[in-house]
Amino acid sequence: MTGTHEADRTENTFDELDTVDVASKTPDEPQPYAELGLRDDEYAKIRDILGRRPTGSELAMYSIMWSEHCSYKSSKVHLKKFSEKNPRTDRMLAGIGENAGVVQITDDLAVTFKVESHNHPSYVEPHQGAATGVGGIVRDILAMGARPVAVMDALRFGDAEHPDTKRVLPGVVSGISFYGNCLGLPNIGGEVVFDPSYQGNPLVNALSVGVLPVSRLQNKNASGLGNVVVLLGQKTGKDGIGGVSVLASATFEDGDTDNRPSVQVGDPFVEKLLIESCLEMYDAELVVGIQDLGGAGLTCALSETAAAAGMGMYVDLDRVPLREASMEAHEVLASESQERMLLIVSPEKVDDVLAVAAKWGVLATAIGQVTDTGRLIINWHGQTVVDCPPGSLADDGPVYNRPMKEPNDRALIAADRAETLPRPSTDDELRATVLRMAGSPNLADKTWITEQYDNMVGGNTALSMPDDAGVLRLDNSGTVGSGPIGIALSTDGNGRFARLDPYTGAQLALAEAYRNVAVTGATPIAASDCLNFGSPEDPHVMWQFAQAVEGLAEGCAQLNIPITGGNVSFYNQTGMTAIHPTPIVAVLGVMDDVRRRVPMGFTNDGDVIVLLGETYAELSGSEWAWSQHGHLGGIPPAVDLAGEQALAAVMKRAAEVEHVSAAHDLSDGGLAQALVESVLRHKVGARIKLPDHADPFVWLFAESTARALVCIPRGHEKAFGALCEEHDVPWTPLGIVDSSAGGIEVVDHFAISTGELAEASEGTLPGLFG
Amino acid sequence: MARVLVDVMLKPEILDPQGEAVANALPRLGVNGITSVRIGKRIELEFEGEPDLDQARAVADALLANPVIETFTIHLEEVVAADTAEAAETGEENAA
Amino acid sequence: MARVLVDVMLKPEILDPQGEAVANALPRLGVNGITSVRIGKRIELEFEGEPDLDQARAVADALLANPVIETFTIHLEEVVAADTAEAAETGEENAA
Amino acid sequence: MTARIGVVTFPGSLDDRDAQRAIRLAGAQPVALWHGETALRGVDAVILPGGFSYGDYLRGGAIARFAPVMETLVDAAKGGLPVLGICNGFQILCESHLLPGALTRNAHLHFRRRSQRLRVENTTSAFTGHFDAGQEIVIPVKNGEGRFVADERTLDELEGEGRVVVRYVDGNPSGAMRDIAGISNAAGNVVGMMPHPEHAVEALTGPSVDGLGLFTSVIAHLGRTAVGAGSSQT
Ligand SMILES: Nc1ncnc2c1ncn2[C@@H]1O[C@H](COP(=O)(O)OP(=O)(O)O)[C@@H](O)[C@H]1O
Ligand SMILES: [Mg+2]
Repeated sequence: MTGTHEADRTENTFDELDTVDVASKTPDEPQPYAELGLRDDEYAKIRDILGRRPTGSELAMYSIMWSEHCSYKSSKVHLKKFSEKNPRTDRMLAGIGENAGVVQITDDLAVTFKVESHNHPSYVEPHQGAATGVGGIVRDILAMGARPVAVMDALRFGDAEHPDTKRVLPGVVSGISFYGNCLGLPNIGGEVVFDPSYQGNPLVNALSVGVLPVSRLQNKNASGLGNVVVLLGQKTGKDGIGGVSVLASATFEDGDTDNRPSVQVGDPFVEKLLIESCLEMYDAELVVGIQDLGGAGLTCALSETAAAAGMGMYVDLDRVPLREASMEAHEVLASESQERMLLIVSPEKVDDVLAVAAKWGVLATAIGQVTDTGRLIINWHGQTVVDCPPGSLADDGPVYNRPMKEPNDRALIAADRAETLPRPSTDDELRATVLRMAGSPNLADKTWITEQYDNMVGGNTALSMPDDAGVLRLDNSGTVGSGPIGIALSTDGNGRFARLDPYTGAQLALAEAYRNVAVTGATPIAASDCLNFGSPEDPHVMWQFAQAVEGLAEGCAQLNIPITGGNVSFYNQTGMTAIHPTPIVAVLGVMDDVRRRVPMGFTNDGDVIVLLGETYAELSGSEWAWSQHGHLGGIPPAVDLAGEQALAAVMKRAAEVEHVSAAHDLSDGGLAQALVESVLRHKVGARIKLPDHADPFVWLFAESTARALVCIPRGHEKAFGALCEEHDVPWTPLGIVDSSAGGIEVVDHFAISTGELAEASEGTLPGLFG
Repeated sequence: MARVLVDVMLKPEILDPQGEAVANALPRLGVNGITSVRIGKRIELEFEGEPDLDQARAVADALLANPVIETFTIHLEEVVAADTAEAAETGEENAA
Repeated sequence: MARVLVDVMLKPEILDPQGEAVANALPRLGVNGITSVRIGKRIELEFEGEPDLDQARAVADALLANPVIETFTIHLEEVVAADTAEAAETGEENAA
Repeated sequence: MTARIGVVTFPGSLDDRDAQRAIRLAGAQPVALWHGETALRGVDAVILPGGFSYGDYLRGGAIARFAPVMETLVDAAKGGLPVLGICNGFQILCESHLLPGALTRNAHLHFRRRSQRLRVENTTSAFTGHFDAGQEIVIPVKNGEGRFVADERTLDELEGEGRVVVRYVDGNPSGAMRDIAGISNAAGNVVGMMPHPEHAVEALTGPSVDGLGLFTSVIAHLGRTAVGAGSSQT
């Protein structure tokens, strides 16, 4: 193929195997690096690293590993802030950079959790895109040595009324439901938010959490000269080959990718078997290192495991079991076929590994060895097609300090305050507003979605939807542990707040997740995130991103909880218009005795309803401003992290000594919505009297932070009040739980029956989606 | 009377977990000669009057098959005395 | 090469909610002439050598269809040049 | 003396550990049984747990029916061994023809999970002796293919012989015929139900503890009848 001229490119350049030998002899062979998303200087750097042009397979590998998704090239410089600001703690057994962060919670138990986006696939094929999103995050958790114990899902869709939302939402929900339910992982919470900014770009962020004995912690190091590289799980097919199809198409310009599905189809049944077989192998101490195959498939797993150990690796690619015989080397390397793991096994244990795999009916194949060459060498049809330093793929990708620019309309937006919008002025209008908001898509009951999720499989779910946080008992019959300890998890995010001010918005997301965990009585101990933004090449987006990271890192430092890891999703935009910046934050909490967890919802007649925290006239960015006026402007509510900590301290203590029978945090929709949800939970009403000085509108709809609604059983009011004073948490008795009220009665203002509330809140989603 | 049959199958390169599960179960039934099982949908559309193939194709394209992962085929079927025989009158392929 | 096709349909008296859902969606697409939609399964069995219709029937009977709710039909299909035509070579009905 | 109750794990079984926990809480000893082995290990009763055996891809329970363990289990059930199939286990019992009818796609086409009110219609089966006739209990349902169907003659026969064990009240979550949530065979030793009693055994995790009754019932039933070989072991 020497002396190629233009005409040759119309034929498949790679019909003849592009080996390392061929590459050395044909330095001038034109290569489609630009079509693969590599810049001129990046391509030059690859040639520099290799001392020759890359082979087709190498080019495919570099283009994937140096993509934004794998290399974090735009975000890396900013994400450093997390490590820099993270509070010091002995609890972190694995942190940023691992498949998922691992937090020790007792002498012998640890928890790992992570959130990941699957936004773009879920837009193209909602069901499979969302399903494989769940599958992917679960494998990250599994790779740490943990048994995955639950999932959660944070979702953003376009306008609820838009026809495309009727395509995307049911598909996404059925995909999450199908994969998670079939895998046997309870779904214990999440979010659903509608906003036109997500119309062409919905967000599907999936979280998984796992539990492991500290001694079972795994790593991804391909260490130990002569150790065997084993591929476990599904056969490899042409799934998700995406951009790499450029290499296979007849002409590089021809975008015909019809036969190259970028859609991956998931098989949760195989994933379940993968989980059971990996856990059995861990317990028998059969693996030295392990890495899941996710984005970038074998390319990522091979290079990262070798690089992590500082070793070399030899792989015979012909041994990879294929679903289709006709695959080319670069396709096998790039395939994103689901339900696969890469194991590093010492030679004398290979037979045992194969036996465990056989027991569970999972395919396992030795495909290579760990070497001391420091090179990743891959053979295909007996010839070498890849020979490169693994670290150059995994760690030495480009890093950009992208230009950032504060948007020039900031002052204007800040001045356009929702506090000046027309407000309901009569009691009738207040009442109507409460009802309209309760039925608005963002605040309406989410049962139509959440009843498609199994929240109880595993038998350890102590709280889940519609409670503020998911709470799990760490079952001592399963993975060890000494008592009925529990963990709590919540995911939160508010794109409108972040749009108004990304620094504050990220902190508000953190504060909300922290508060949701705290109101159950758990102590927040760690956080993770998924940062969903527009294009990093847009300086305004880059500025938003940097601000959000800064805010989140600073917020975690103040709350004294570390960020254990996270995920960045860029390019969430339609044409030139980016989504609202949407940092999703997940907070993990622990509690000593899970039986003391605090649920939400009014239950016991006579309980005193108390509002914790201070209410200010903060309405900018609120659900009221958006749902009643279509308004987004002003400055979001003030962050009060010290207030959140004090609130958490009160809730923890009150839960321990059973001063509270129920609690619900205040967030979207303010006090009014918290009351609606608390009444609808068990259809038990309440009689409320606002303080004399209170502006009813502000008290009902403001979204001030560090607040919660709690129910205090009779006889505990005094002790509880003293506890609040001890921690400097403002507390205002508001009324009592009273089933004879028949709904919400705000004395001197209005009353709404439970039936009317239920009709408004519970009818919305079924009305929209069937 | 006539009706239109729409066969919807996953594209060949797409994983078919259903088919795989069945294929893996066959040896337990003592069946060893079957090398591959693919499972798709068979949809029977009955028309009020004359079947309208173009309309059927439009419905298949919009509603019955997911063009991202599936292809479909359309046939006209003459329903002969209580279903005892079946003949594909028209065969056409549509890769959506 | 040849393969065996097994069509599995719900018995007419069994509710087919999927078919109903499609039928109900049709008017919204502007389609009014379709009176009934039934959705079943189309299963393609590929054999190592010569397709064995008897074996296929046994598999369909034991595994692929549940006689309580479903009936099946078996065909032998000649796979002609890349799937462009399709002809039902053998048609037989088996109401198990 | 402790009753030994087997729980079969198929590939894709999910509620097997939950069923074992329920057995333990009811006071019996759970025994893990493996789909690939024919041995029943001398257990006194067997639970076929919920989940998605073999992915449930063709029809729920269709492939599990051919597992080696089912060969012995079908014979033992015909011989009187108490067997409770929960959800996927119910589907397996129908596919194995130990119970009549079939479980089909829910009429609303969704997976649905909720706390469900049931009425216990039959208190003579091996698993319902501890309930009062007509007693209402709350037990979760969660499935996508839970709609019980059978022909009219079979339905009439089930009703006539008092073999409808539990029935949905306050709403039918799947569109099941005649609101049937669970049935038994003629002898009453084989029971299948879509709701999950193993998820209603602890106040911490369940909507009630009503599910415990099914497990204590079978233990009492075993005490009254001749107990299997396993009972002589611890
Ligand atoms: N996509 C989802 N998946 C699972 N649970 C969800 C989802 N969306 C909402 N929920 C649950 O519904 C309840 C109400 O949600 P939301 O009002 O957003 O809670 P909060 O405002 O406290 O974050 C919570 O328990 C939440 O976990
Ligand atoms: Mg909350």
